[in-house]
Amino acid sequence: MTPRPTRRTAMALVLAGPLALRLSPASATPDTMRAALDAFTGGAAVTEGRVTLNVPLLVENGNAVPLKVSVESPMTEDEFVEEVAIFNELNPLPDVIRFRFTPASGRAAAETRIRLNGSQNVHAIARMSDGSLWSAVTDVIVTAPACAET
Amino acid sequence: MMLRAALLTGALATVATAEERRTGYEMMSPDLRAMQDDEMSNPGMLWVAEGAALWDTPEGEAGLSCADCHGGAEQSMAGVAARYPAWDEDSGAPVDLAGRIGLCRTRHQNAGAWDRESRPLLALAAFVSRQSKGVPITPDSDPRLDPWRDTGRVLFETRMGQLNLACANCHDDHAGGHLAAATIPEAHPTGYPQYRLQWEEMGGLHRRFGNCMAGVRAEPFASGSPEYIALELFLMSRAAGLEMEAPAVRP
Amino acid sequence: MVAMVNIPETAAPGEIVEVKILISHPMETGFRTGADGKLVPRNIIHDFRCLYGGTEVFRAEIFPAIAANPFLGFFLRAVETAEVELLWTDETGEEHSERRTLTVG
Amino acid sequence: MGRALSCAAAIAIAGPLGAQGLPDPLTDVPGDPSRGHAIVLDQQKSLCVLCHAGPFAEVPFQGDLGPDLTGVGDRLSLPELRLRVVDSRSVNPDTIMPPFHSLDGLARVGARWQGTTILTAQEVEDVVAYLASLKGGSE
Repeated sequence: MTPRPTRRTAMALVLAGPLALRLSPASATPDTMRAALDAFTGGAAVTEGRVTLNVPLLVENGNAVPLKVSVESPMTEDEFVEEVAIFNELNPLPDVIRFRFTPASGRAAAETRIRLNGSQNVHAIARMSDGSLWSAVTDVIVTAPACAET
Repeated sequence: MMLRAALLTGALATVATAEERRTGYEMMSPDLRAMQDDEMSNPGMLWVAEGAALWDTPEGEAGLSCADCHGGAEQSMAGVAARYPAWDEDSGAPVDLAGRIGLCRTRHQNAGAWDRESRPLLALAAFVSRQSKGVPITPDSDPRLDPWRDTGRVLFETRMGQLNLACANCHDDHAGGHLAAATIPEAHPTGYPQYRLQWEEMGGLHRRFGNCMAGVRAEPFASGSPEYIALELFLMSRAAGLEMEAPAVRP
Repeated sequence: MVAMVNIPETAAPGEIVEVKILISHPMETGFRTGADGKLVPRNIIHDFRCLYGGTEVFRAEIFPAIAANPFLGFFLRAVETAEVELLWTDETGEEHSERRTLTVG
Repeated sequence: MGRALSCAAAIAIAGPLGAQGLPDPLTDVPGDPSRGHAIVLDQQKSLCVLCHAGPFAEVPFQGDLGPDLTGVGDRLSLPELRLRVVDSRSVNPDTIMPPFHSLDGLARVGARWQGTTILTAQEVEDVVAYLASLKGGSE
């Protein structure tokens, strides 16, 4: 019997190859997602920051990937986050979900689980009550994509 | 025979091997473990909730609910899933938990049979299994089960399909290795019915057997077949001492 | 349709409480082929709302990229004892809801 | 089909002489390394990369159940490669490598796969030609 790797070495083995082999750079943005993103922003400038997007670095199955997003904001009547839109690059549709907040939300934060059809970047764009747009992007390595049947 | 000898050598040996073995849970990412651990996050708990409601629902011509005979499942079903499959006197064969629930329906509730992978049966099985969470697997010591376990072991070690692979080739000899990105687990049935992300729903152990058999391009046996019951008996013996964790979440 | 809801029963005035919900739903994408080789019709929960004391405090517009048996977590600021109502609609058009009372004081 | 069975018979005889491999090509058409490359990477057909790592930049997740195929063309001759792809059991009876061009001793093969080998004779030749081309370190 071959020696069994510990959990840590097993994870290291999984991690070793793919990080080096990922082909798309973090800035890669396929056209359909860019179009959806532009539709949301109306072409206005988006600044990176204020948005925290948490998606695991590596997931075993793309059918249910935990996603948490939060935005820095006092969440008062005068100053709050109106909406956070999540986009992806490789699914059939670029839209994932849109969270609509109000001052009564108290905190501009939400979580859900998403489907990802392969390793890719996930984008979050927040629109504030003053109209300004803020964003975050994170990349995910999916070892078994959503929709793949074994 | 070796297996039976191993089972008879006593509790100490069982505990020692239980410590060496690793469940699929231990091989998962922290995120997936968290999904399973948090009851509000574990999608399998939706089936458990449905099962809890079904437990109290009168069924069939007898108009009896599970609770009418068994009372509260928290007491009456505690540890039961950790002992199954068990011997059924009337049929003179072992039955697994899904089979037992089915027999309760036909024998006592005078209700129609449910398909083994039907939603209500999975829900009830998930609810009953949940009552054994944290209970170490303790195979039934009825000697009439031994030949079935031996058959299960033979099946586990028999190469099948166009790829000519036995369960043991992967889950004994190469557990912890990688089939592409997937870490090969040791195949301990600690959390069935389980929520498999690949399925996007709950499913039983026999459905999982079918996935593996199709994977090696073999002709699967039928869910509930004597072959799968035998294999289940063997796997539960092999997993003796490991804690039940239903409903498990797996990739 | 089964749903599991987690909202604190009580909260202090001004406290921000977390709402979690897990809904039993296949979230059929409309992009998947069934055993017959035909596309399975799309059936997703596309709209989710949370009302607090009758006023909408949170809403989500949902696409097929949300996982089956969807899970949502978000927050609301407790101001008064009132009903928290969670409402969602899928492609069948039928609206489902869960109600809990949040006692503030 | 007849070809696959006769190969299996040949291997049974060759057993202890496995190191010599199968010197004769299975077909008259020489193996095409580029087609072989595509077959090796096909995770539905050959399944090679599920178990083997190798110099395959296109495949992000490669298995580790079999030997790394990097430089396999330096380590094994063409006849040795052909023998291992056709039926690796002739080299190691306990191998987990599926017999890619033999029906010998298979049990309970799924209805969809019955009577067919994983690879055709020509596909074996293509794969073998590709593997023989894997020389030196990873490229």
